[in-house]
Amino acid sequence: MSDTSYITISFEDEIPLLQAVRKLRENKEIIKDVLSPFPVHGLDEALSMKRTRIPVVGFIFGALGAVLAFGFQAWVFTVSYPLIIGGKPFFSVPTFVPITFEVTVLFAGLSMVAALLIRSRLKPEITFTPLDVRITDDRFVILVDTPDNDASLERVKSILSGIQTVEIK
Amino acid sequence: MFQSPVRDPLIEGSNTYKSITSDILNPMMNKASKYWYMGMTLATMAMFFGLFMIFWTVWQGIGTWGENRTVGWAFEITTFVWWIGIGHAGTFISAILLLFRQKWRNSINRSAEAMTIFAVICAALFPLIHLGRPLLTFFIFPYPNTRGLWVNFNSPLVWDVFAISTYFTISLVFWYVGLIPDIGTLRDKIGKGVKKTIYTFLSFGWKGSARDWHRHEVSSIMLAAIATPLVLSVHSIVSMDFASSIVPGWHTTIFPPYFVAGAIFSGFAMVQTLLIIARKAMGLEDFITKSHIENMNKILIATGSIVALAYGTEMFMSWYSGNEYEHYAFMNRATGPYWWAYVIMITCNVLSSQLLWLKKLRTSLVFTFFLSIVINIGMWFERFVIIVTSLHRDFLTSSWTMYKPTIVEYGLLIGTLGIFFTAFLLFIRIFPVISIAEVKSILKTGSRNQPKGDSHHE
Amino acid sequence: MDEQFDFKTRYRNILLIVLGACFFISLGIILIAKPGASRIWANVLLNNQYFLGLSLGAGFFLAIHRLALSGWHTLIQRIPDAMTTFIPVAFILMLLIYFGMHHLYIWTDNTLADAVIEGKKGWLNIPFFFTRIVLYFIGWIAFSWLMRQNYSSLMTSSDIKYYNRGRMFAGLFLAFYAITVSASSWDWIMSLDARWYSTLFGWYVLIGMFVTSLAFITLMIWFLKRLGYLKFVRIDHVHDMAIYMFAFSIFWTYQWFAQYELIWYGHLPEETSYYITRVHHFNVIFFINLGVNFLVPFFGLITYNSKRNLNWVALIAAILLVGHWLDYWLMIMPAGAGEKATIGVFEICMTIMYACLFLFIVLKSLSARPLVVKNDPFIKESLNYES
Amino acid sequence: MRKYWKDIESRNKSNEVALIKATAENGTPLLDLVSDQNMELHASRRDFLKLCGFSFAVTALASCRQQISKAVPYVTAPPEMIPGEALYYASSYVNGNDYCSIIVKTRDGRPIKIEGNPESHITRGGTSARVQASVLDLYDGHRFTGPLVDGKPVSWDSIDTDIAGKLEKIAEEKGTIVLLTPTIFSPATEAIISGFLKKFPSSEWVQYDAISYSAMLEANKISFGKQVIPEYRFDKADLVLSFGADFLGTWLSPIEYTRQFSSRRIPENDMNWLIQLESNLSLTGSNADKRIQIKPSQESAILLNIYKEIVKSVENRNIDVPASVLDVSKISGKLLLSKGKSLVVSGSNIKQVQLLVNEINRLLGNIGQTILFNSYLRTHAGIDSDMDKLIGRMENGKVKGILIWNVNPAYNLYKNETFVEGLKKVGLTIGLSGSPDETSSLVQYICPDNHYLESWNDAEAKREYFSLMQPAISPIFNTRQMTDSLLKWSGSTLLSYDFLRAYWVENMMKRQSEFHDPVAFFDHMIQKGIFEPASAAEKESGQVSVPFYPAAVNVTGNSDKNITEIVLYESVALGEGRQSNNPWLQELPDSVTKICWDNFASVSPAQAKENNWTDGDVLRFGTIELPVHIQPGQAYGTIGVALGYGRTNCGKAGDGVGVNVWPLLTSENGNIVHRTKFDHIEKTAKIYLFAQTQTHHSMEGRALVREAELDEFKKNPAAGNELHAYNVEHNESLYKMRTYPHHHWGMAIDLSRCTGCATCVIACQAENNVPVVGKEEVHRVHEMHWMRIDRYFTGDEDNPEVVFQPVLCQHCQNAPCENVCPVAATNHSSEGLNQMIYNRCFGTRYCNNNCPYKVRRFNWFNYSAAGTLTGNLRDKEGMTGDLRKMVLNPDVTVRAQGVIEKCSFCIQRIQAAKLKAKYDNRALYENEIQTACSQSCPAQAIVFGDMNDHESELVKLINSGRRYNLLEELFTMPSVNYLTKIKNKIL
Repeated sequence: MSDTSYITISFEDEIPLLQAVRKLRENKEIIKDVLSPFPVHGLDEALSMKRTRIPVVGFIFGALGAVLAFGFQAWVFTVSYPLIIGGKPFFSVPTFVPITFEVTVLFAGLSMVAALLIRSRLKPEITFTPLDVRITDDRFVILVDTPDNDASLERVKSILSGIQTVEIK
Repeated sequence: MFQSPVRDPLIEGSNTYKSITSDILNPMMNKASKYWYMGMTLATMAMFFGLFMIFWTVWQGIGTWGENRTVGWAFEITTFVWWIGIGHAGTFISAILLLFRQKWRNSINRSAEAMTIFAVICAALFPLIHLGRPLLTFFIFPYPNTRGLWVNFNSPLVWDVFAISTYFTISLVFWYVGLIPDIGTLRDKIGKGVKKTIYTFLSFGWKGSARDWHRHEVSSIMLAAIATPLVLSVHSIVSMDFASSIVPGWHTTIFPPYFVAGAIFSGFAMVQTLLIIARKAMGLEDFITKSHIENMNKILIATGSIVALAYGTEMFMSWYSGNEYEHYAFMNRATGPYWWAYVIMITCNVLSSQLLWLKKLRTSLVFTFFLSIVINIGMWFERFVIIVTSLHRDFLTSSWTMYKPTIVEYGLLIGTLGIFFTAFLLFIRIFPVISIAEVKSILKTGSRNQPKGDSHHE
Repeated sequence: MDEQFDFKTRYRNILLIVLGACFFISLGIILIAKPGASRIWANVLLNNQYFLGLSLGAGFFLAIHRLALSGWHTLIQRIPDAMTTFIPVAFILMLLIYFGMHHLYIWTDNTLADAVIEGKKGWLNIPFFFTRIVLYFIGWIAFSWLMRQNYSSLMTSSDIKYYNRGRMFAGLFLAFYAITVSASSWDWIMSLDARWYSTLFGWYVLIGMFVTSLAFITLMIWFLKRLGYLKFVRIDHVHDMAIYMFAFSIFWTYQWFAQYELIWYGHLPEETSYYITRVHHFNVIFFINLGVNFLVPFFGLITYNSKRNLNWVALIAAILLVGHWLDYWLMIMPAGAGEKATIGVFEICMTIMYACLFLFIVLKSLSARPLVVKNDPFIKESLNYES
Repeated sequence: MRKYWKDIESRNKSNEVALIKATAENGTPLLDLVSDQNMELHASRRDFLKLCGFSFAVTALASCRQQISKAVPYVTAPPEMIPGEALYYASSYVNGNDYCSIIVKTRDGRPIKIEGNPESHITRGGTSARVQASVLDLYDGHRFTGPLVDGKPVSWDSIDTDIAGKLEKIAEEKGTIVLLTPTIFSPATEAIISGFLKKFPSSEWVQYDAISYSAMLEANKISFGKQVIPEYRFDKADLVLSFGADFLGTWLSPIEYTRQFSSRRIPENDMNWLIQLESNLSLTGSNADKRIQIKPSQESAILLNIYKEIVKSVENRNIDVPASVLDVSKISGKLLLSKGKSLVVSGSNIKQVQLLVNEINRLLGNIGQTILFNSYLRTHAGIDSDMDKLIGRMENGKVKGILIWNVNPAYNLYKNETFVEGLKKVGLTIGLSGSPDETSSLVQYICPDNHYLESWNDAEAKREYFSLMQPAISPIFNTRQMTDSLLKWSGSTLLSYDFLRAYWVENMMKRQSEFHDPVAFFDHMIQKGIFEPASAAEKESGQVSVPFYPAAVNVTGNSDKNITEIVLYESVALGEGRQSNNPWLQELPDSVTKICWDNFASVSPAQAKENNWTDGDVLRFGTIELPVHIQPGQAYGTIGVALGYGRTNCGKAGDGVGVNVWPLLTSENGNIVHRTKFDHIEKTAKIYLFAQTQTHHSMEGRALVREAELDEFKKNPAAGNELHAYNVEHNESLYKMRTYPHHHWGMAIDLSRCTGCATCVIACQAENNVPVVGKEEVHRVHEMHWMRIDRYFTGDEDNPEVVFQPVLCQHCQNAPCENVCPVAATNHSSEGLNQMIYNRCFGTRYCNNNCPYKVRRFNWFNYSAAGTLTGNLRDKEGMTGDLRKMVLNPDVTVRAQGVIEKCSFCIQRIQAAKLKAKYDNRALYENEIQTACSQSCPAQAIVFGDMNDHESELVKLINSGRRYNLLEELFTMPSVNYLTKIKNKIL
């Protein structure tokens, strides 16, 4: 991995990882990314990551779904093709509720998943070359964004001295 | 984060991240046992039997069933509701338990969700084939047409279509989103070859970056948040297929919550059945521990008791209402020609589940397994009692009659069981039955060899 | 860690004064304005039900958390614990209804010839009615007392056996509660419309009750924190209370809808009669009720940040408290006080009177023991809790 | 332009075209429909062609031969046929002893529906199930398609010469030729027969009625000097005392009597009393105010005691008679109270019994009041002993030749074996019946008769009440009217039509003054269909021969427990079994037992309990095996069995249905009595399954049929209907109710008038193309009738009271079915109709589940061949055959497999009438629209109309205190209203 423009630091466990992250950020190192086999608790705060706005997307699309669903039913029953059914009023709100709800949920759910896939650029691919196959197993990796020269490597090493890492390169 | 020592560990044995991965991926990596093949053969046989009966029904007509002038729905809708009910545990476990931060769910939600999806598929079959003219099923969708016709949005059956399809879609998406990281693991573990390509394709290029994990977690929580009311709504709407009618024994306001409780009840029973086999067959005792089983048993008591309460309430109200039809309908359930179905229902659902108050039984795998099957039988009969005994003697005594199922109807039930188990058996060979990432995330806090948690709030 | 709430005499006096004032105003109204017996009694019933509901809901809160081995609530559990002390008082207040039976319940009138009501005599008759009241309260008082005792023993001893015994009591309370709350709501509220029935009614009341208690607990947290108590209670706990209020308001709406929709749909006169009175004559309150108890918490607490702002959450909680009072009003008044039922000074005074009494008792028992049950095995989890 | 066949189908079609072209001479517009150049213009017609297939051509042919244009359509003029528009012909239904004056509805040359002729003073527009179903017999593929000799088809000419020769020969040898027919009450036919008898002097004419009233005829000869059956006036009788005479179902002239009887069942006017003493629970018995169960053997004793009481009080003469099981003082007291306004009848075929009845009526002064002799009934004249004599002479070879028309002694004569033996000894055997039966299969020559809808004839059912029979279609097959054959053989050149016309011009014209031109007269007669000259109302003499004391009345009132008396009766639907091959009638559930497709041994609950028989156990009586049906109201110690079943050669539908019990009949001094005894009945191991459409018989205390007694009603018009007020008060709506400002169709059914005769059921089936599903399907509760008669038993099991309730779609304004249909296939019209859109329905059956009245019917299988899938047709009775299909009403969709169907209030009739009114630019007349059920009802119990028309009869009924809706507490607001049943309790 000599052609990379960043330093990769690997760990066996998430606790040193968290310590490392905090340390690096104290030292103004730019952490490009952190790769882990599972969501490491507290890492978000450590990286002071902004909370994603996926829920907002969900809310907006949910609202859209609600309006569409209710509007459509109301239009069908009052404007498009009003039928006398069981003597009930054409604009029978209680019976519109269930479908409105379902469509709302459907829109919200799908939009959020779509947002997730788009924002994280997750899409089907035929080939994939992982940085390290163990990342999805038991290996934690920090990518520090620095010019790839011995100086910076040494600097990082010195920062992380005393923290149990597997390898730094 | 900190876990009180009072709690039972969520992961038994001494596990490392590595061991978790290898344990759970085991089935995908190795050849299937002969038991698997035996199970598969049985399941597919049942499936094809059912498929033939479906063909026969569609070709000859609903007359091949035992239904008649008075009893317009019976076996098929019973089985439909039964499957839908079973399909509720999955989302309940993934969504509601996630919201309530029940960490023990992490090792069972995956298989529960899969079960949900298969159960919903089985269920969805019935509304389709029970139609007099199944070839015209598309009438149910509000598509623009030359006659300007739409559907009747007043009809619970239309709500049903929306509810079930939404439920299916969301469950599927939820399940798959959860699968992506594990497929990633699978992709990186598996050797070269077609399998690798397929898993690569399915893994959506997952790399485990912190940001992705963050979004993944948040959207899972949010999905859970909307899936929770969804679960409630789906079975509520199914219940309205009955409750919005005026048939005595069907039309009662308690149905929505009562059906939901019943659904979760039967759903958990089915999860028990499957997991108790799975953990043994696939050697996952470490992850699906006794305390998992016990926790689910507790939910069985809770939902079982709610169902019992509903039975009681209905009975009381049928008398209290002073409505002769209501009163007769319920008397007829208990003492009429279908009394035996009622007895089965009460024994299997109310009495048997109350036994779980005893810790001894609650923690016995054998008993739990046996009980879970009993409960599923009981819940099938609950729906049978509700549907058939209410219909066969309703308002005009002149129209009263009896219902007797035919071989075709039994065939359909067997067939869906076949489909269900075929699908499940395939699933356990293709995808990890336990969410690897989620189990890893609780390894530190949830297992016996617990290192000192960093409680950075003090 | 072992901070204790000090029920200052100032608070006592304020409460007692307001209570007295309201008492005399209401008395005045009764003597001068002559609101009519049925309206007076309906008010008594309404407030009995409402404040009893608050304390029962609190018991429910404690019980489910105990059974579910929940940890997070450990720091705030003394509040619901204190709320349950009102139950015995409610018992006495409920017995007062005896003198108003004929003004409230038409089924007590033996002269009226109605086949349907005749048929219910087996259940709806004054002796049995009060037998049931006594039974309900014996159970509630006993089980809530057991749970409270259990806490105090957890104060002194750190033996886990107390905790486990507490779970047993919780289980017993829950079982008894589930049955009796349904039954009592049939007795006290549903039988006001003697011809009407709805199987869901009991559960509907139960959930409403729980939401009310949640709101009150939240309000107490806000109140105590403003007075500088509950230092260890962090925003995460509030967040969870908010989620609870949000979720259960939706669940309440779900039940409201389930009941209304099915009756609207089936359109059977014996069932619609209930809504006909309310929709046709109390239209405004009918929809306000829905708005306040659904729309407000739904939009008020839907975002992440809104749930993490104590003052805001407290505000929503306050609104919910009013909202569910309206809900009870809709259930009770149109049938109890008839079509001319309104919300006037009298209603308000009566309610404030009850509120003062309730607060007095709750705060008193809150001050009796430390605010934190320090030997609770989950205390540490609760301290480190993050949502 | 040359046409090339594309495939077989188009080839056939062009055949049809060719065939029809062949008859294009008279150029009726019908031809345009199918001639090539107009194909496109008449797309719908062409589809209709497809539906009917080849045989349409045949029928079309038939319907537009020259002859038909002589028939004059009823009302509609000018007479030419307009495609797609119905033509109505007045005619008469005559089948054996059954008579009804009718109007035949034809579409495109096919008779498709029979209605009653309101002009007639006998039937007054009423019909019966048999009349309604008779149109289906026309399209019975089992009929003879042409003349046969020894089963081989021949031409009419050859068979005529052959037969004529043989007859001549026998005549020369002075050998006896016998003409064997049922009672003939057609003057023209009588004339033709007498002509035939003149031509062959040695020949004679025997009338044989399978169900005969010969004892009555003989008795009347003795009592009144007239061997006739008098006209009974049930409408004039305040008290009717009937001994097993099922005059509402099968006795003599049920349509007429039903109308008369029900006209006295209006509680607002003065109601009559009906006391029925019988063994089987008959239709009449189930309508009785007081029903007393007796064994047949006890009848005469009871009559004697009544007679005694009456003699005592009228002639204060004491006579001693054997004791009877029953205290008759009350009955006779009542009879004496209503002298001259009472009527005693007996269904017995024992002379002494009838003599007694006559004597009682005479003493009560009913002769000339309720029993009239001038306008006597001519439909039953057969004397049983004649048949015995005939058989005797056949056996000793006296009879050389026999012509058998429309009777089936080989099946329904009690000693049919001897008849068959005798027949073998007859040289020349000629069968004139239209369709094969047990007898015609034994004869040498078959000269098949037309169906009555293909025939010219007249009828005089009652003296001086004439009516005409004209063909609504000309013969579908190569058949010839029986009278044509007779005319031909007696050397006449006339056809029946010419003869009939001549006869009427000669005999009838002089009896009216309106018309003097024969053509105008006869045309008018055919148009009206009936001719009732004023002399019918001639003063009644009431002359009676010497009073006599009925001495030798045998009273074997046995009370021996072991001896069970078998009572054989006619079922309302099938009677003596003439229409056994009619699937509609076979599938019509019996009004009382609700069983169809079978006869059975109905036993009393008590006796069943004693011998522990349960429903379906098979019993053996001597050689005959019958399944048990436990029938509340069956007299203890008696077993009722229906005649007319167990046909062996009547066709696909009827063969092998039920058991033939005619052989059980016995003869008592010359008269065939419908009863016998068995001292030993054994239970076999077999279990038999019935096709029964109603299996629960109690109302479980629900206010479904609301009843009151007359005196209560007199006090309070809402007696028994108190709930109605309560419900009206409590039925409040949560939302705004809809209104139907223009028309709001509704119906009222008067339960006091309804006798449960089930005519409406068949009328509905015929009008609305309701499929026949067959016994197996009915057993599986898959029956399809849109209209059903619910029958409930009240009171105790051993002697229950019976109530009938016709139930059809209630057309609810708050219809539960509509709400739940996912595709809005059932919804409400702007005129308040609950509509069913068949081609939108995809069969969830939710509507049916949610229908509290269970009036919706689902096509469980492909019954009608209208389904999308092929190879799955379920049509055991061949109703979808090319010929049977001719009966379908083209205005009503044939429903496909998997579709829900139900009563539409005959919307096709509503639309037609509205359209007509629109053309004439006028408002609808009152009662212009009649549903099939309301029109067919002989009791006029069903009234259809517009609930917005406040003058209408319907609204008057709706406003009566007796009105209620079925299950009104559900607030479904039905458009069908019921009027409470008022019973007139007297004993």
